[in-house]
Amino acid sequence: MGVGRAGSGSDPGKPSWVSQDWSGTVVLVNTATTERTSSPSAVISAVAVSKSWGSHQVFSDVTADVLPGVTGLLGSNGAGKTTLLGMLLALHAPDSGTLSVLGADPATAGPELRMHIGYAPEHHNLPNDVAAQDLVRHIALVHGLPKREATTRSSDALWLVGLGEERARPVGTMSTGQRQRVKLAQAIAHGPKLILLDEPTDGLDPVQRDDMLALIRRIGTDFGIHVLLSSHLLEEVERIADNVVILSNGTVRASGRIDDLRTGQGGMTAILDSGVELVAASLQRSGYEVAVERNKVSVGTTEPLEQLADALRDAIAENGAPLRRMEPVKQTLEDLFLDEVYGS
Amino acid sequence: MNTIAAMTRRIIPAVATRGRIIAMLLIGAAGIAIGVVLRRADATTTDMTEFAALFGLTIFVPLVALVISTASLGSLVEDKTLVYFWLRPLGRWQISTASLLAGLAVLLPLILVPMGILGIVTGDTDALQGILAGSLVGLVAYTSVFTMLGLFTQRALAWGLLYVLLWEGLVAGFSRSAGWLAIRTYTDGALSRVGGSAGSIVDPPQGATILIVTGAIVVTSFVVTTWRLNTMTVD
Amino acid sequence: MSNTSAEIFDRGYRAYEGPRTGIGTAMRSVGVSTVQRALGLRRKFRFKIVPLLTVAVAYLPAIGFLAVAILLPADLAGQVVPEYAGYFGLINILMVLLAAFVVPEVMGSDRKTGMFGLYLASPLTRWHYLISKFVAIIMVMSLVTMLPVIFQMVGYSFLEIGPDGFVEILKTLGRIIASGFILSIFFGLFGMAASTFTDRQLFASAAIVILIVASEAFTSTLVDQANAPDWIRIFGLLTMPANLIARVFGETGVDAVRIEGLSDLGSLGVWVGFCAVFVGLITVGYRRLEVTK
Amino acid sequence: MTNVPPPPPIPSQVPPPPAPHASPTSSAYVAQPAPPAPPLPRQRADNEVLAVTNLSKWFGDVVAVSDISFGLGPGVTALLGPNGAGKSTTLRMIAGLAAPSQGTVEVFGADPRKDKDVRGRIGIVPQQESLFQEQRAIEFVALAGVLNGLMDPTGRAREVLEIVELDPADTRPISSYSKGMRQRVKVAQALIHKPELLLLDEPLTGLDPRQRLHMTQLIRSLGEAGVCVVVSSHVLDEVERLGSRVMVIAQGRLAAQGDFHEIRALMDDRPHRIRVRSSNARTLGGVLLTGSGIAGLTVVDGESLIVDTDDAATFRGTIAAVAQAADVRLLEVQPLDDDLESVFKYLVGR
Repeated sequence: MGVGRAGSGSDPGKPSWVSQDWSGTVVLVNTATTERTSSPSAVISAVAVSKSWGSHQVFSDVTADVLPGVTGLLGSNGAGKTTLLGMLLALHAPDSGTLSVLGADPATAGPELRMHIGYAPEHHNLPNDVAAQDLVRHIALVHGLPKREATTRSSDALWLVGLGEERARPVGTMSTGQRQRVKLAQAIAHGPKLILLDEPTDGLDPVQRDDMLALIRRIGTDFGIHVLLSSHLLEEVERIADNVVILSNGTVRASGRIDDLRTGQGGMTAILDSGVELVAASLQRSGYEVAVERNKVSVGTTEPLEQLADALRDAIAENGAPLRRMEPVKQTLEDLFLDEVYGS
Repeated sequence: MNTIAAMTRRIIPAVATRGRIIAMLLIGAAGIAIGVVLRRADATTTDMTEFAALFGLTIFVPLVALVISTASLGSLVEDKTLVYFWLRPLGRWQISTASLLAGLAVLLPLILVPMGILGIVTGDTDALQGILAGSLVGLVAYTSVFTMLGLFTQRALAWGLLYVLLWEGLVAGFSRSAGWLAIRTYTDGALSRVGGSAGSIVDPPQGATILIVTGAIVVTSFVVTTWRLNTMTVD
Repeated sequence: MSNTSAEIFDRGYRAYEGPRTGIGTAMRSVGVSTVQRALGLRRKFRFKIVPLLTVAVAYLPAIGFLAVAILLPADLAGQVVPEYAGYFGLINILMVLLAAFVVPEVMGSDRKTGMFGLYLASPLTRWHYLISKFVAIIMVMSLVTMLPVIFQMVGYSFLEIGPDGFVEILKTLGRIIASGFILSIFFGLFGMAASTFTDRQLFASAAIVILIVASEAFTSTLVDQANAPDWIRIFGLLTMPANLIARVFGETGVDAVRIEGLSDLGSLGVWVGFCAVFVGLITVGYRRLEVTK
Repeated sequence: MTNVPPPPPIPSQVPPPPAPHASPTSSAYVAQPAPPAPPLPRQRADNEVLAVTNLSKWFGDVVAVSDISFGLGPGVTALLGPNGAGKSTTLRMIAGLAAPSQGTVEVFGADPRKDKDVRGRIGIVPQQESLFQEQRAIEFVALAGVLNGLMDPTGRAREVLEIVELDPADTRPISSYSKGMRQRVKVAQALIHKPELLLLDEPLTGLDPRQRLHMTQLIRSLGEAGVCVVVSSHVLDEVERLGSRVMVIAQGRLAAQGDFHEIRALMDDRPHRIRVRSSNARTLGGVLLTGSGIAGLTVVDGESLIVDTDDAATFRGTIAAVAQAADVRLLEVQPLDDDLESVFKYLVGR
């Protein structure tokens, strides 16, 4: 986290990193020094937040923390992901409860907060006849960068997202993949502390999606910007996210580091091209209960995996069964999601 | 054929949206208001009929027909829902029929009621019949042409306005020969044939010609619409 | 130590920790991009047609009057002193073009291209956004409402047939500027209000043209043919502002548009009333606009 | 499941000398310069539902689809390809929505654009979300029934709505439905007339994980019931679960078709890359290198090895025995590039 000039005397209610005189410059300092109710390192924390649109209750008494790094925001359709992004941008206030983003309360520090947040919306439409460079520079200016800084940083951002040569081309002439990169560039150009990405890989083909995911991962790690990524594709989130927040009909079912949330049932599975029954039989002889499904052998155990790993290896070696895949049983994010949301 | 009826029932709400109905009724009400004011200022019947012809046949009927009919197939193409009619085991002529019927079903009340009131306000039964006749001819002809237009271009509204304002408004007014190609000649003709000599065109076409030409317009529009449906690329 | 110390520099991402400009700069940036879009700068040619055509036509009368004044011998030229209010009559018509085509393009395009969503996610609130849009529109419109008339006045004062004496010149200049704002603000707000309620710019343009033409047609038929009271003409969207301008110039010439039975203050009141209605419509329209629902 | 004989395998070439540890990103899968075999006439299976021959489509001078030929019978086929490769254009030409610039599309032997009866045997789930907004789901689906000339459209509409788990009695308009529910309404209208050819354009986008699971199961069961289903999609993990044959289109040309494992096996110029995690990576690595068929080996850290092997079958058969002999504990064996995504990337040139 970069450290800027210490803020001059600022309003006690507001965190020290934001001095509030509009006409003057707004100064940003390291956020670590400020006091906060929830876990000190949370980028975003919600305490008993409720929100409803007319009769439809979107959030009821939600308390959760979004930890630093790349966080996946997961939830079934209509679980309130987009509404949450709107509340983080102080576009609508929660009916009750408090929300804190980067240490500040969106309800009171909305505009200053948005100055330090990048947002890439879900839809693909961008002004077709405006050049990518002008668009990104314009958004940087609007977020408070001085003129020259906006010009240099918008060009940097476009190079970093892989749109170096095309940055002077009008956005209308660009493919879906390139337009997604322009959206990402405008979100990071003005040096935000946090970026909110709504379905960033929507409409991309597998190759384009790989590049975009690698880019988002780099933003969350090398660039030192926190990323909150709303997405349906769990395989993607699992690949690049450190933490996850799972929403379902108004409540937070789970939030925290993915690895902490995984329930590690002991055991291993092996997929063999042939000789599955033989291997299963020899394992049973050495006292393991074994489940066989087509060409997959699953062995459960309570004690540490080492003995099981050796036994499995030996059983396969002795029966000469061709081993295609072997791995410890690990709950995928999809299983985690389906358990948490649907308890199936 | 209940397929045609089903499609017609589906096109009507897509065409008669609240916004369009209110806007058209407002314009109609304004015309009637002026008619009433003229009446109170005891304008002569010929003046009143002339106003009804000017307001009704050159502005109100074409404009309402334009806004509604261009949407009957145009909105399906723009919303990309035409596929749910098009990729079905039925002849495409049924789609053209349904769109025409839907247009007429909406436009008959939306045009004839205000124009009828305007006719009553003129206080002369001949003028009333003339106005209704003119409106009916206009309604049928414009609907079939603008339904077809809605299928050919996304900017049907703009092209339609151009046709009504420029071609019918100016060109048809000046040159006699061009007049034969403008629907307004026939709506005015019907007005003067039925409503006595109140029509604004010097020698209006014969009654029979009006019917034949209107019929020809409807048929050709129908055939072109069906041909277009058969050969177009559907999203 | 080798004399050449090689270095590889980190070209990675540099977070910007410096001071940030306030909301004023952000609004100016939105304003600048609005003016560019209005005049079709940096854009395909077809966006340049209406704005440039309008600005060009606005200067024709000034050039015309000046040419006549130059060619005619000095004494005759005196008779050709223009009535400024009359000049604004032509500008009035051009304002219809600007309000109908340039304003919907400037307002509707932000919603259509998703820029409005990006602005809401920036330090700008929707009210800052609307103010910067309004100011930009006024500046574009004053290219047509003020500059040509000032150009003409300057031309005339060179030929010594315009207002003479410093105070007189200042007064005329003041009146021209006031009239310019009367038209810019009225048609600016009217255009914004109309394009708030429909995303399709063609509908907004059509609505503006129809409303203006219809309002003039109906009010004049009512007044002329049905001898309705003259103040009905305040509902004529071209007549009403022209009447206020005539009051500003205090001219009573033949082609000055004056609504009888309406005081100067009354004319101003009506103008302010219309503007207030438009502001109300814009506020209602833009408050409802949800981006992240 | 699919009994359409796969087209004759590409005449096997002499495998080129193993490329020095060719990383997947270096060379596009370019068919090796095979001896010019005479083009075999495509055999037509007896239960062929869809026959596409020399299909091409160009918009102005941009070629979207160039000279594609294939035949499909009952079962699920996944149509894959990068954006702009001609995938949805091909799907739309199969449905008859767009006219081919060249070549023919025959569904049950007839052209869907001209023959109105064959259109009654096709169901399509378009990509765009727009439906008749103010209608209720039951009305929209029943309308499809009427237009297909069904005897009891509303009854049948209720059935298909239940199949896609939507409540037929729901009175809310479709406009208030979520993206997932709208997708299911579209599927219902495509199923109401029991089509024998079902086309789905990106049916999985916008669905959350559970909805995607159901949609995949529905598509799989339709395929098993004998419907010829063509699905175009980008979500390769779900397509892999469909367990269907795939057809990959790249740069407007048919790049490959068939079961993706077999396609992977045909790519004999690409060594198989496998990650092995064990108790002692260096020992295992040393022992493996002495064996045959190892094209390349990278030691990631004390535990992980990445092995490139030309002879995957032998490697699979011996890895356990080799580890046992070297007394090294095997913790994980993960093939890294025989999933559909890798096959897709190799074919598409990345």
